[in-house]
Amino acid sequence: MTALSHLQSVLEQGHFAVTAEIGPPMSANVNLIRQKAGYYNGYVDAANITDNQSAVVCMSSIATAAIVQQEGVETVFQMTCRDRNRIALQSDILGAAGLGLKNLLCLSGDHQSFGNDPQAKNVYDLDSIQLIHTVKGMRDDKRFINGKEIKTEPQVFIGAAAHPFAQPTELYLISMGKKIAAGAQFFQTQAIFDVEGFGNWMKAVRGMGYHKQTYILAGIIPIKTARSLKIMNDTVAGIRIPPDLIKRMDSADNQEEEGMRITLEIIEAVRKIDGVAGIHLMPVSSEQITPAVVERAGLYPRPQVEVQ
Amino acid sequence: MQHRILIIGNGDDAAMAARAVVAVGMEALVIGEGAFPIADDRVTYKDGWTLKHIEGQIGAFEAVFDTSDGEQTETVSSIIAATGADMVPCSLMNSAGDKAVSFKDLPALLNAKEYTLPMAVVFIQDADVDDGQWVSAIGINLARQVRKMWGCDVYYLCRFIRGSHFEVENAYRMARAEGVVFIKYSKDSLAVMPAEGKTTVSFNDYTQEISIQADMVVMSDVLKPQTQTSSLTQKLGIGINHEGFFQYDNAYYPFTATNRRGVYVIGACKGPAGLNDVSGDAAYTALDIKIQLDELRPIADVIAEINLFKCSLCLTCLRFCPHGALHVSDDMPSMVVYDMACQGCGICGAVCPAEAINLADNGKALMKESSGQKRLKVYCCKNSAKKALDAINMVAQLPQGVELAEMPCSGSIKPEELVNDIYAGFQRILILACYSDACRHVNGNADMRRQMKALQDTLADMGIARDSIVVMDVAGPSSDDVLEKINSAYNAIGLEVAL
Amino acid sequence: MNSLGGVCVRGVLIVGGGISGCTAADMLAQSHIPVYIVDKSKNIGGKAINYGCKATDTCLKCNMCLTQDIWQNVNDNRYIDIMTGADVLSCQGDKGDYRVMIRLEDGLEREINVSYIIVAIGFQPYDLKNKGFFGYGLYKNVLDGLDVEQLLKQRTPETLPFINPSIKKLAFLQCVGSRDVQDKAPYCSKVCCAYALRMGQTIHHYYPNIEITYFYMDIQEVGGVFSDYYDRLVGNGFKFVLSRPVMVEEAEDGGLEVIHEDLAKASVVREKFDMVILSQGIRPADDVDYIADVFDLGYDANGFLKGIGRWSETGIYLAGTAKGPMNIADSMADARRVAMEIITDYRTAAIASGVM
Amino acid sequence: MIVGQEKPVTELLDMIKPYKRVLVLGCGTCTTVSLAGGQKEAEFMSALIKLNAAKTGQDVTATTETVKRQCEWEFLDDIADLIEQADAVLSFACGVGIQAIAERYPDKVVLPGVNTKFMGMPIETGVFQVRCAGCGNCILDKRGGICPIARCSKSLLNGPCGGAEDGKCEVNPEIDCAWYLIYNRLKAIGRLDDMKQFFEPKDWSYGRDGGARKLRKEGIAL
Repeated sequence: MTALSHLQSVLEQGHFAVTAEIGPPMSANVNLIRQKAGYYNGYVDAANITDNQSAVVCMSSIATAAIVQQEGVETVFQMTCRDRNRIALQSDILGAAGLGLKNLLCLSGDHQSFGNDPQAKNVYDLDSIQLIHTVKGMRDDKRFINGKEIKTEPQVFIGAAAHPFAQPTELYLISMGKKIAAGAQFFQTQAIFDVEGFGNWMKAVRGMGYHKQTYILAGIIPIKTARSLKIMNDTVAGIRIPPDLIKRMDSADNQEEEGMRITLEIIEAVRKIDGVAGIHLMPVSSEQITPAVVERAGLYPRPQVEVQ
Repeated sequence: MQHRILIIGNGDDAAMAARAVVAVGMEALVIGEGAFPIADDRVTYKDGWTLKHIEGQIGAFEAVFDTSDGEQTETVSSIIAATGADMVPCSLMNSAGDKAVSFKDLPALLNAKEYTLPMAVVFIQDADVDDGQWVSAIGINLARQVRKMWGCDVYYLCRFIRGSHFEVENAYRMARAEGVVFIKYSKDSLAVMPAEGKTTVSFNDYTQEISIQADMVVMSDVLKPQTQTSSLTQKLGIGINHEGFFQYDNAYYPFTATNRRGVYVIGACKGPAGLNDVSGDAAYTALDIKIQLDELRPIADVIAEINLFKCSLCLTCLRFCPHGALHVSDDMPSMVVYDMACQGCGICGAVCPAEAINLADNGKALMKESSGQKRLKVYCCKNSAKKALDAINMVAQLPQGVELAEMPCSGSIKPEELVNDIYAGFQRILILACYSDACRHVNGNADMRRQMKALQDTLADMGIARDSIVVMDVAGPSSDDVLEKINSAYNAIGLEVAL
Repeated sequence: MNSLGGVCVRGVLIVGGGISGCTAADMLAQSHIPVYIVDKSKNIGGKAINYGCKATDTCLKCNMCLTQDIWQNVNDNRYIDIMTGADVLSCQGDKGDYRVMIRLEDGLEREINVSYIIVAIGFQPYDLKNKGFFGYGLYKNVLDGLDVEQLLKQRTPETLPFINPSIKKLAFLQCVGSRDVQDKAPYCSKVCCAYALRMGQTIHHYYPNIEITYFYMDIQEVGGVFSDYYDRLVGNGFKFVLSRPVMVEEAEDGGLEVIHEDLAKASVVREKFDMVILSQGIRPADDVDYIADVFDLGYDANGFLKGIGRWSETGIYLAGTAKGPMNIADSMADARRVAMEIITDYRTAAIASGVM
Repeated sequence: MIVGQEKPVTELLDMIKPYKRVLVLGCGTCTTVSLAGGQKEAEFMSALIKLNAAKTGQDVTATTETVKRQCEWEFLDDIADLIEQADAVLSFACGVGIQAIAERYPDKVVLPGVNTKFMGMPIETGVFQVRCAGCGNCILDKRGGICPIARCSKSLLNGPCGGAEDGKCEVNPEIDCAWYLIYNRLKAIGRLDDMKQFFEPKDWSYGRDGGARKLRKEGIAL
């Protein structure tokens, strides 16, 4: 058995983990990737590489992840079910493992109607739960979906998405349970602005015992301006922003600083919630602010762990 | 033949309906929840039965009920909904404290022996909505009783005295003579609050702010539609008005008849009504049913005919028929028309995707253009424009190049016919329809307007001006207006040509 | 003559060819019962035929379209014999066999033999001369409801204004000759509120710049919840003044001044208007005493007709506003009910005699 | 039933441009019921073709006919003469009917008047919604009688994506999230445990993507 991922070791040794997102370029510009990876070096335990997020064409997440890892930053490569059937998905998982990628986040994927190519035909041969199950089967049972044996299995730490604010809560908790049963080892949640709501959800999660079976990383979008907050509130599904927060940003003299303060307050609050194993930062194409967030949140330096 | 009438409801309204039905020699089948006040061998009461659905037409409705013994089916000649209304306390009752009672509860207090007599009683009417004459009638008489029995100060606050029944007006005069003080308060000025064992009623009487310390406040109840009203309208296939009571807001359904022949609504279920109104409704309805049943004749001279070879049973006509006149045949793979229910509006024919429904005189030409110069084609609804034309013999006054066609309802106009009119050379088509909410066939004119909007869109795509088709609202009694509208549509064509 | 023979060969006499009489006639004729309508005017239709549709951009439910069906059905109906310009002279006999003498328009007399009689003589509008201080007949812009009806009936708004464009402010005075003990009319005329509010909306529809004020004591039911109605009207700029004006005078500039009490100021004020419409009340018909005498009828407390004995025993029925204030829809319902009672009675008799 | 939608008039007029004699052919089954291609729509289209021809000065004739089912040759045989006389048949059937004509009359130009949308039902007057995706391997037993393949925008088989809000689909808020419906229904019938099961990747070979191209009804098929 080969080594665990760095992220998995951080979590298993009980450290509070920090992951953050990197959006691949909408071009073949490798320097840009290296620059972004540079921001993260030493500040995060792993960097998530999004997979054609919002159904907009970008550099492939596996390729980007491989370049980021060359810069010394471990990655979580994201994989959606939208664009590939079971053949391509399994093939890419093998390829990613071959390139040394060790963490995989399995997603359904944003519907193509939200992107630049709404005319595209979607695939959804598998759903995200079936993808998780597939990866686990490939790794633990050394089998493809079709049952054929894999000689050298891919070693990946399997992640999934959780939706603390999606209603009805029970339905989404069932879904989360199914993801865990299928093989999800860690969860990264949708962005949290409503800490109290998130706390309630975590209470329900603890009630199900999920926090013991998996690691939950709370999703955080660093707040920049009141305007961006409002746009998010109005347009992004599953994001709930308390009106007080918007008011607070509106009345701030220095919006950038106020946004940072709120972000830090949210991080501080979610850290205190029982069962939260880390945070997942989604700076939405402002990767450069990640080090400051991590530093001011008291999460720097990152722990050095012995990888088994 | 002995006719049996289904009466839905077991309150006073239903009892009046049952008495009226029996009085004209018919039998009544009454369904409701709880006791029913009439014991008469011509009245059968079924406690706990609820209506599931009805089929059939006047003279032979099949009514299916849910009962404790399972489903029951009964044949009835006609149906009367007399479910009454709910009396709910007005919203101020919540804040008024324990000294407040509603009109409904006062009689019990008046009869109670050991009650500390109040010094000042305030009656309040119109707190939530402007109450009707039936509320005035109850309230004024209660105020008189309080004044007589308790001898205390009685104030009667209201926005309006609804004295259009002479008995109410009379009671109002007597009450004033007996010392009841009537005060009118202005809208939104009223407040009722408990205060140290009393209740403070404050308001503006158009001259100043006034406050009365009352020992008791009596407030009118508000009449609301019963909870079952909406589902019952669907089961009976009849209308509901914007306040949630039975019956359409439509001048063509002014009394107790509904859009479905043989189904009637009486009393408070069609809006606030006093007992006088209900007894009138009941007697009227029983007579109407009896007369119709004695000599059952179709309503319309021409009714819809279904070509059973073309019918694809898509149910579109069933969904559109405003009179419950179509049903799926038990014997044939086709829709069938109830001949006694059909009112000949032709709406079904206009929406049938298979062109399987025909009305013999649909689109009857009133005046054919003979000069060869086709300019304006006017479709006239029989219930409005056609009547206006007849009233002043208008046809002779119209300019050359105008062709008139009569429709039983504007809802019976088919888009393809209008396309053919334009093809035939008409430069403009004018549809003269009834005002919204004034369609004899409930939604026929609204159905037509939607279809015309879609047609205008299609024609616009082909580069044909939207105003090639013009829809205007007219009313039968306004002949001059109709003539004016035809002329203006006609003259506008000339202008465009000149431009 | 009806073919039933024997008992019910005789038809029904209807005294008064207004909306009530004609509605009853229409209903009876549909059941093939012969009807005679006697009307003292030159034409049938009474007052309702002079009213116009009040629709704005929507139907205001004035029910005028319902009356139109009736006029159409009654004219040229082979079961209905219309005598206009005619007077009833005398009535003798009993239920089932009344002989009524009628003087026709040409002066000749005709006796008809009927089973039933419906008295539907309608009402007369309150005589505004009794309220000379409102200036009706004196100032040209003081009108009554019927005057405005006439203007409206002939409207062609695009070409001919039915209200003079100089009119900017208009007042409706409610309860003129109604709910007035001194004037021997303690009763509410029932129709004027709904009527005036509809008319106001119609005027507002065509002339949105005219400011409309109602002087009222109580607004009676108008169909539906009045609060909704009221809010909409106030939203459209209508004003409601709780006051019964004492006088209308001509101002120096030729306008009108309505003198009324301003409750809030506790004083009498003079307010200027360009036009005043008086909602005159409903009074018993002018020939009510004569008709009561001919058909042996009584009066109610307000001087309207009242039957003596049970209708089904005397065979003499009353319908519509002869009985008291009623709106058009109620008059029609009442007339239909009377007609239906007669039809039922008629059939019962026919069955009893073995004809049916 | 198969639900269709008339193509835009301009597209149809453009399509028939090369032809002089057009037969507008309605279909008396599914497209009639889905209000897209019955006799009424065919007559309407005929009228528009004639009007357009008159307007643009072209010499075009349009005739109208409706057969019970365009997807069966026996019904098409009845109108052989009409088809013979036409340069082109504008079919108001679903895609099946259009191809049936093309096969039965190989020399004739057949044009589609209708866009075939889905298998569905009327949910209110004049409004239709998809219900079945014809996957050939029905899973409704475990999905509360509500099909996620047809009714979830992503055809997810195990549960909702994170995009639904207030029980509505992220792709179109006018459409219910199928998983929200499934959840409510399973809960109502006390079978929420069905939802908790893991559903394996679906075998699509029964109906889609290379699957059942042909079906034999055993006992009937010769």
